[in-house]
Amino acid sequence: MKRIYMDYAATTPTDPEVIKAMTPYFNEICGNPSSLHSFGQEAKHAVEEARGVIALFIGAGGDEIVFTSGGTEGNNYALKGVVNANIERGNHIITSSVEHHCVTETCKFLETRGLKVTYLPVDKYGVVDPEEVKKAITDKTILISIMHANNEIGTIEPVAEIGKIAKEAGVYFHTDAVQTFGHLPINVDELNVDLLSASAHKLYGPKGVGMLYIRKGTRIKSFMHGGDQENGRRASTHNVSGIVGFGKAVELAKESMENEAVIQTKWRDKLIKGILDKIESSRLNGHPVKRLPNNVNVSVEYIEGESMILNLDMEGVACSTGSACTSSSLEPSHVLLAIGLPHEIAHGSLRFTVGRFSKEYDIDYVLEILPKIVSKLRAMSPLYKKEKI
Amino acid sequence: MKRIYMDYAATTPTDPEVIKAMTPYFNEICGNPSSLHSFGQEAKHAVEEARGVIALFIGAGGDEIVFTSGGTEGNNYALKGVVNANIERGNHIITSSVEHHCVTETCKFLETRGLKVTYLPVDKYGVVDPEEVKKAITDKTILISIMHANNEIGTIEPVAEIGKIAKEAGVYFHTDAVQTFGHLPINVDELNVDLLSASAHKLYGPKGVGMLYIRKGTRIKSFMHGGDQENGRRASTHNVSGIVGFGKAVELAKESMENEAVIQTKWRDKLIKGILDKIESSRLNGHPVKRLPNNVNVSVEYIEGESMILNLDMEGVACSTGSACTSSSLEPSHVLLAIGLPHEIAHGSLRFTVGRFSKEYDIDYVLEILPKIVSKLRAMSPLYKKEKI
Amino acid sequence: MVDIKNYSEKVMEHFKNPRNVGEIDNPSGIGKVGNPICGDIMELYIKVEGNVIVDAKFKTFGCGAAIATSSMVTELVKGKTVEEALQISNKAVAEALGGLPPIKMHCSVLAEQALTSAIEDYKKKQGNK
Amino acid sequence: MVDIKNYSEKVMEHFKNPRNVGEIDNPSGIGKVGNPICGDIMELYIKVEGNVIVDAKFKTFGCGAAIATSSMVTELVKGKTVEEALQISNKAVAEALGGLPPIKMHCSVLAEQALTSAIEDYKKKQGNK
Ligand SMILES: Cc1ncc(COP(=O)(O)O)c(C=O)c1O
Ligand SMILES: Cc1ncc(COP(=O)(O)O)c(C=O)c1O
Repeated sequence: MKRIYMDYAATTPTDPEVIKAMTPYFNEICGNPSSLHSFGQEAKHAVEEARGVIALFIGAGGDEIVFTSGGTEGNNYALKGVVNANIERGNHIITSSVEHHCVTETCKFLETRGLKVTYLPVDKYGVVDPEEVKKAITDKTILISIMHANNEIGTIEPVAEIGKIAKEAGVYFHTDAVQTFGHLPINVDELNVDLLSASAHKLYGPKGVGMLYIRKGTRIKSFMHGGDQENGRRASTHNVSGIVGFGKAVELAKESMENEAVIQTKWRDKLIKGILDKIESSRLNGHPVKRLPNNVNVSVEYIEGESMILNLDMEGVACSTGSACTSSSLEPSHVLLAIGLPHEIAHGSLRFTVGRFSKEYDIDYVLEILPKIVSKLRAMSPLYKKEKI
Repeated sequence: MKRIYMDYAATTPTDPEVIKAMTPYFNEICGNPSSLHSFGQEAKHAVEEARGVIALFIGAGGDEIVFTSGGTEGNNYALKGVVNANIERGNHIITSSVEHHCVTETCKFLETRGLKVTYLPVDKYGVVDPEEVKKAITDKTILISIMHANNEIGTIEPVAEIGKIAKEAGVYFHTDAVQTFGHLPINVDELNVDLLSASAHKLYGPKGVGMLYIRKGTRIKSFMHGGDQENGRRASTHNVSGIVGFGKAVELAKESMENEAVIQTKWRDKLIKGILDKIESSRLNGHPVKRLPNNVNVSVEYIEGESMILNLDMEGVACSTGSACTSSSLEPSHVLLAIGLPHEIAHGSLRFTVGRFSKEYDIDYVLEILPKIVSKLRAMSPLYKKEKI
Repeated sequence: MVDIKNYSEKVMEHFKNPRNVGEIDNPSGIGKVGNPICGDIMELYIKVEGNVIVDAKFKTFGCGAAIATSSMVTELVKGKTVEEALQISNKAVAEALGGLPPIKMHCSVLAEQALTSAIEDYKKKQGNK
Repeated sequence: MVDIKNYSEKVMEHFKNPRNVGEIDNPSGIGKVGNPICGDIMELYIKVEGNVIVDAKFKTFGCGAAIATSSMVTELVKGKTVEEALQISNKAVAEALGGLPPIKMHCSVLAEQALTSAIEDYKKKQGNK
């Protein structure tokens, strides 16, 4: 059976060129970058080269890039670090109701520490209104954190506008760019961000490495305490091969990002149109145009997501769902609820995300098998029957 | 020029077998272990297999192992997590004055949060006295953290005895086993530990992955907030290839650890004897017998460590020093000061650590070149002259 | 292919080929449990003749485990007397499926509830006669 | 081999082959600065003839940068008048070495201090004559 991966938003396969770039850093150039000797300095050199590539890619300075273990750490670091360093100035932060768990769970943790958090609502497309951000700012506000694009429904947020508002108000602004980094152009000055997180495995780099951009002058405390790596801002022995791989992934993204976005947008729109045409009572989630080039998120009414995923998997297709049944919390996706979907429709969502190694055939194949799967499951569904009577 | 790596305590080259084991997990088995589909489940399977190998290796259950990004994260997590979860029970922790920076810096951070920390002294060999631990326990004590073996001077601490005391007192006990994991036998029940940290890159695994053992029932809060990976105990997409590599490294260690310790102890003792014989006014740091099999730490009087390291490096030998000149703090190693060395002698320390890919020749070579380097530097030293007059 | 979400082979087999999907015309009893908010809805139809459940069918909105437990419970009850059927616990359903992942045990509870509820409905109708 | 700890080639060259190591018998002036606690000690010897520094030597306990700056400062002062030598700043020493890593700039400060102190010693001795 042919196997088709359509879950690039969950993680991407590492690009063969990235693997090639990483390989020497396992045991040929094997020093610890903190070591004084030449083995260490060679490794350090590689880390600094990657840092330079990444900094340039987003219009930052090399000393504004801190390597982390991934997007989650970057978001934990940004929020906890800024709060810890600025708590004397204020105890309020603003975020949205569609952020990734690693932002919302960190916020909830901070709330147990006495922080006040405003979770802004979004419109039916998942867009945060910059005016709402403006209204939410008080003289106690120290940080705003709004993601660049949503990982589930693909909606791109008006980050530059929010950044401008934050800047005018003198409030730090962080964006979780895990889904856009390496996929959409990013310039930290144009976006007006003070902090920005990314994760290599979402752009064909290795898992377990990421970075946090911290604008020079930002008051922030360490999250990972220990040695003086990263100018004392993030302790722990550098993941040298991972960082080199991240650098290479960014180089590749720089070259191919634009073309890939064009192709993926075409496929995306073909898949959306195909599903909505072929499957009655289905709908698109997220913004129709302001969305990630590779993201298709639909709800298929009367049936549940996990059972669709399992059937698709049996046909070789890998995708994901926001259904409660796939999470240990037994709650459907907070993002789908935030855009106003009723629970039962949130349970029936599917996310297909294509990528560098997708083929147009993959779209055609999904359009061929999905309607059959939907029919089969609807025939079993007590909800479908009722509606049709 | 032949290049000789004698800094295995800083980091180890990744074993070729480990690299081989990791390779498929970059782009053949490329799913996210949290994904429901088969790409994800294959990755999950690999993660769980590694977890099983590692758990068995230390006599733990699989559900007691939490994967981290390294030793630093494990130590941050253990200390902050236990303190956050038990602050209602008490606000005091006990540690030693020779811990790794990631323990001491975390303690300092916790002190800014109102925690009380006792930093126990050590004897001239760097050994913590279990009786001192016992005396330091109060009814406010919630955690004891004493490392298994010291990374600088190699001294092995009486962890099992301290663990027994902790257990009797009903206080959680954490040990930083980063330097012993994969090198000395470890059984969490024999050591009486509730938490134990390890880092893969110290045992021929990749950099950027580690684990924290958490005994079942231990009250601990998350450090990395977000998704529900690792049973909700450590968010972030799994570093699948890294975890697989860690598992393989443990398998290899299981096989070869015992033999390697025998060989390395022989070389270690040869190097110590050679240096002390050939270089007047030199001394061994750390315990003569209760020390890591691969660790040689000496102080060479009247000269400074960095200039020795640079000269050794020019001759192809890579090792490290506890001299202030190599740290950005400009303070010499806190470990060397804790064992009572005067500053100028701490500045003149060298650490040689051998490993799996070392040869006996490496020892001979160091014994040949080091005395010459010492003579050259002493001829330049104003301290040497004075002593000799 | 690896086991998905730790489902047993038996679960996957029932999920792929669910037995007794559908409705029964003029059923002796109907059990409807669950609600769309929590993501699982089961409808269980039974046909009772001479105190013996001679047929059972289901319709289910839910995950793989919900579908498999529905399928299994309809298989288990067929041929049983009403009293015997009432003895079927959620654990028995899960066991018959070779076990369920812990976070899916609630699906077997739902199956038990659907069965109990269908039998109650049957008894009520009997009482009304 | 990569530059160690960001040392310039010039620093490494002076570290490998330090100029003017040693002491001067009956020096015109001696400067002793630093202390063992902070890890750097420099002793600078100068020989002055007719207000011109005709020879300079050093002994240093310290890191690579400490040795290189010692070596460089002895080179820089030779042939200079006492007044010219006093103009040599720590920056000048660092620049002559092609720069120093930021955390090593204090070594160049030490070299300047050693020089100033040696010249003061010379002047004091002159005054005493
Ligand atoms: C928007 C967003 N933020 C953060 C993360 C977390 O990144 P990581 O899993 O690398 O920690 C992800 C993906 O998992 C994401 O999609
Ligand atoms: C004793 C000890 N603890 C903790 C660490 C930190 O481990 P890592 O660098 O993997 O975070 C190290 C090594 O760096 C160590 O030697």
